[in-house]
Amino acid sequence: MITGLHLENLAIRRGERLLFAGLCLDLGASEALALTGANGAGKTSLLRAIAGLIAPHEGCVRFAGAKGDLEPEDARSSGIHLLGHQDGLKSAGTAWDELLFQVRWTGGSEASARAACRLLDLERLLGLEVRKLSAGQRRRLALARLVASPRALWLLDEPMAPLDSERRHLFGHLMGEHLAAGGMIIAAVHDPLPIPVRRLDLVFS
Amino acid sequence: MFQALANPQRFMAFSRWAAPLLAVIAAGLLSWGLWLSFSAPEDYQQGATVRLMFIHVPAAYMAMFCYACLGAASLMGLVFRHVLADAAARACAPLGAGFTALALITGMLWGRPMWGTWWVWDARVTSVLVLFLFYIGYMALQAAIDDETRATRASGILALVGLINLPIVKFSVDWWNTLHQPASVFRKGGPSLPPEFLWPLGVMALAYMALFGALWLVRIRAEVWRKRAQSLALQAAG
Amino acid sequence: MSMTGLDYAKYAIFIWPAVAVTAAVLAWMVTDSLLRARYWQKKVQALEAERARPGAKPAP
Amino acid sequence: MSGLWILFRRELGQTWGRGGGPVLALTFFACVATLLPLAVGASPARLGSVAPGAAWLALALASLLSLERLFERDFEDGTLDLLALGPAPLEAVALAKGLAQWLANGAPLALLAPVVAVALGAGLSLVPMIFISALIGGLGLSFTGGIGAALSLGSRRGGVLIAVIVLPLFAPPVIFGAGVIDAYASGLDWRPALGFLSAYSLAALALGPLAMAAACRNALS
Repeated sequence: MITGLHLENLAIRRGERLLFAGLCLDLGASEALALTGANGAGKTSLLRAIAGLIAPHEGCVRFAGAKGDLEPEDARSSGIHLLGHQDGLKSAGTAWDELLFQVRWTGGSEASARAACRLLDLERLLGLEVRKLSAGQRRRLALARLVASPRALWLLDEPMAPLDSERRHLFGHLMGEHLAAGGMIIAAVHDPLPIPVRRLDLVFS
Repeated sequence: MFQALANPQRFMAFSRWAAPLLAVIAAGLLSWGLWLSFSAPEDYQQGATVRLMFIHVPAAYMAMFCYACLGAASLMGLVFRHVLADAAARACAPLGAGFTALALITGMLWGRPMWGTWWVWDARVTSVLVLFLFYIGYMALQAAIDDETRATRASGILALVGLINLPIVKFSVDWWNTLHQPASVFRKGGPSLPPEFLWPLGVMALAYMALFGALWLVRIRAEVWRKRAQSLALQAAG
Repeated sequence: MSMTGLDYAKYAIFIWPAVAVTAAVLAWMVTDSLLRARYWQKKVQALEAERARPGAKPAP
Repeated sequence: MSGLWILFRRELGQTWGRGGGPVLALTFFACVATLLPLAVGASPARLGSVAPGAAWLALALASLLSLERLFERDFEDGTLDLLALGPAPLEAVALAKGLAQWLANGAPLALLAPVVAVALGAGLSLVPMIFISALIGGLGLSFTGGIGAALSLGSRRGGVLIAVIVLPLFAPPVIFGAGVIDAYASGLDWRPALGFLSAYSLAALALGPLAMAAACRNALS
């Protein structure tokens, strides 16, 4: 399990553009970080670099475990949830089938998927095809996978955007529980998160 | 030398005199080769058409040689992620496609008097045609992806896949040829070629090679400048 | 058959087009490469002159 | 391992159900076979001589059809991100996808191939050999084609591009596949051709996932 994240002197390039350089960051267990910054500042790129989808131009990403550093591949294959604008839910599948696949693929079980659906008030929607869900319902379905399969580091890109205030409150509560259990959260946000967080503001270099 | 040239600045300084030098060598070899080609005696079987060999066979060599260069540059680009290797791969493909097209066209013009037909589905011809399609696919892939880094890497992977696949294509086509055309009409040159033919062939092959070297350097220079212009334009905008 | 070998009788129709095609393709490769290089070199020079102009934004 | 099995079953279901599944490719196969007599004439002698080859050509074309969907949808809707962060490396993901593509697309096509060949005038004795060669060759076609599908991710005009990239790569399996049937029909030794075809398919099975994974990583980056 990941108990710490260290970014060392990280620089990321997209095409010809250097988004940022010299980024150093340490995140420990039970800590949350809110990434802010203008559009194009590199919030999504930073999340994807931590997830290993983008190779950093300079510097490195390290994951700490209980007994020293973890292999990045191992840490990523069993310790990271990445939820971006694309949620990977196939619009033709039923909500339950899609969620169950995502949960099992990321290491959860059918029982934990059921429990997550109860928590997020999704039970009535499970028989519907994903394309029939509203944006808010669909986002709740995507969030269910975070709750259902326990992974320490949540990388979230605008997780709250389509949710109404009541659900935001609920999700804030779930994030709080994740942190209390020793998890970590990095979220790219425009609005403040309903939990105590550190802030990192990315500015154009 | 490789290490030294990996630095773009040093490469630019080197290619600044190397490219013209190679061009001069190419021009000299080309004139010599052409003179040799046209003063060579006629072949007792092929007659005057033997002269077509001197411009056709080197083009076919170059078609394969360029692919080897493309594959090597792509491998370096993928492994070391070096800008110059990427530039070299990009610069190589159009030249390779040009030589391959040349080999096909002059091959057709040679085939008509030799075999009495413009096109023969001979093993060698078919392999070169597949090679040509490969170059086209490589350039099409590169052109179709907007992000340049990604396009270069994707086409680099394709070049490596092709490098593994082309010998298989060659083998399969040879095998297919023995199945369908037991007796080859192709009177191949090779060691049995008399020296009066070997000389023009060799000189022309060297001339093509030098020309390719010069043009490759020029095109890599163009790629380096293009990259530089792009980053300058971006700096000016931001 | 003369030593200069320019009387190819019935094969001239194949040999000369082949030579012409070769010349055309090689010439295209040469001009395209040179024009490309010159175009981008000019472009770089123009952009660098722009940047070096007094009062222009300094490079980051 | 169980994660990979789940993925494989899902991919199988997706390939089977996605956009009509194999029905579209099968119909395309039948259409090409129908056009052939219209193009070259219906004389049994002429058709019979090209039937095995034509069946193989149509097979190669038909197996191109569903390739565009192999990675493109997953790439666009974010599934590929999820797959990259799962318990198995992308190479294994590509392997599962390729196998599912083969079973859900290649196998039905292999079942139809003898029917098409017989309709075009091939002898009934060829039926088992056509099925076997199409099934084995289909494995190679799926994995080679998958490389093209992964490489063209994020490009404009995916479908045509895949065809242009992949069809030159299809030369060996088409040669060996049609060669098997040809040799068998004319009473020659067909085992070398079948051996070459199997070797090609196995090589594609082994190397294809590496190239597909590299291409997917490149597209995601």
